[in-house]
Amino acid sequence: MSAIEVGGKNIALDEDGFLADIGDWNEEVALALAKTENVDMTDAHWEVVNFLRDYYAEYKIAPMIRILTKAIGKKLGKEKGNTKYLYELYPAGPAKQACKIAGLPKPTGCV
Amino acid sequence: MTFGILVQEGPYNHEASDSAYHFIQAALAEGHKITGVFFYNDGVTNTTKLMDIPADDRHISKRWSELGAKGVPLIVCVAAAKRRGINSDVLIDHARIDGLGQLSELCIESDRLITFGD
Amino acid sequence: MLHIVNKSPFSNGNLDTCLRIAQADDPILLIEDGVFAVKKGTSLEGRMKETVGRHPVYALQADLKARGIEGVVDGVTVCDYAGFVRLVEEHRPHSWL
Amino acid sequence: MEEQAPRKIMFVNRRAPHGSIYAYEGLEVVLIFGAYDQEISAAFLDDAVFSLKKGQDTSELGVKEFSATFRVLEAYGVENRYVEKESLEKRGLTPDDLIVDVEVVDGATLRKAMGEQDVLLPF
Repeated sequence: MSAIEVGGKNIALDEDGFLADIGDWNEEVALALAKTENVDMTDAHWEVVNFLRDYYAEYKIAPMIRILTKAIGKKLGKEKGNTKYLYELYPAGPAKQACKIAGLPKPTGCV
Repeated sequence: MTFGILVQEGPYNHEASDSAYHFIQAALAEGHKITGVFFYNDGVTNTTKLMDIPADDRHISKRWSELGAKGVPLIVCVAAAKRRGINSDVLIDHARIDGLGQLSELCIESDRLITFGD
Repeated sequence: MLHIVNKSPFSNGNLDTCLRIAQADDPILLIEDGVFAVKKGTSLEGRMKETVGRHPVYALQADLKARGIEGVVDGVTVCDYAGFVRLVEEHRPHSWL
Repeated sequence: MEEQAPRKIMFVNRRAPHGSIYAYEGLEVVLIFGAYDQEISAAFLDDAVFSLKKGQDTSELGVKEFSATFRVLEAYGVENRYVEKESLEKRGLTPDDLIVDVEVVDGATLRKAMGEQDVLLPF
């Protein structure tokens, strides 16, 4: 288990760099997590992160990619509702990378 | 005919593992093919090689491993296994840890899917 | 379809639900503790006799034998694992767990 | 590989949540199956109707609360979501008590739907 330092506080991570306690998340923590993934957070990145957080708050799961693209297309506009757009923002994959930055639990990898 | 098997219950606590095993033996004897045995829920604990069983009783994980050696695919759900402390370090020979998608494949590929559990 | 019940009807409602949902003529197979349902002379014998009139009812021999049950309700077919396999060959199974 | 017609797969849920893990791990399976383009349906009968009850709060148990997740079933391609009427009524529940929109069906309708499936998975 590793940790990142945010605002003088140590935030514990699991072996894959996800938050050990999802309650630790805030925007500053998100920026620090983005740095570990070499992602520069733009408004477009935040849009996806906020979408994921809202989805998780409502349904208690991270949506699978097909559902994510469909729902994003519906909420943020058709031009954003596709995997190409999401992979441009999060090259390592929205499920892994965007969920990590959004402070969601690690996907179980059960597909 | 091809049969997929889902095992939802751990060994010894419940007869499910025994029923599944005897069913599979009979199906193979009748000339059928087992497309795979998918271990889910506490069923994943069937597949630890750390079992140490008195000599006058059946050794359930060894029995599974022997079926695996005969070519019956043994698939252990990764998410269920992680929850219960089963990983490749403790896994019996001839079993593999894989995703729930494999259960979906069994449902699609098999003529019959039968579940054994509590 | 084939309905498989593995619980004793004396302590569990799975057989009740199965009988409520099963289509007439659907076969029912009792395994594990489910085989107690077909023991002769129980308080459920009347109900099982009615059930045999609506469904082919099978009970797994190895489970009966393990539990020392010799007499089964008239009309119940005792089968071995090969018979179990043949039932699943003929019908898509559902386990009422 | 030969192109196959989609399979009809039904999740037959009969267990209550929280007392055992079947309701939760069963839900995890449904969500994965949603990615495979088969004809998925879910039936809730007996104590599984309690899984859909509004107002569950597991905070004192320290257990993950997952009833809200049932609300994604439709988006995940679970076309038919049945609740058996008798199971609901026996437990003093009405459709208004449930967290999702489902089709409340009688035993005969459920019997017919089950009979049409290729695969039935109990949870």
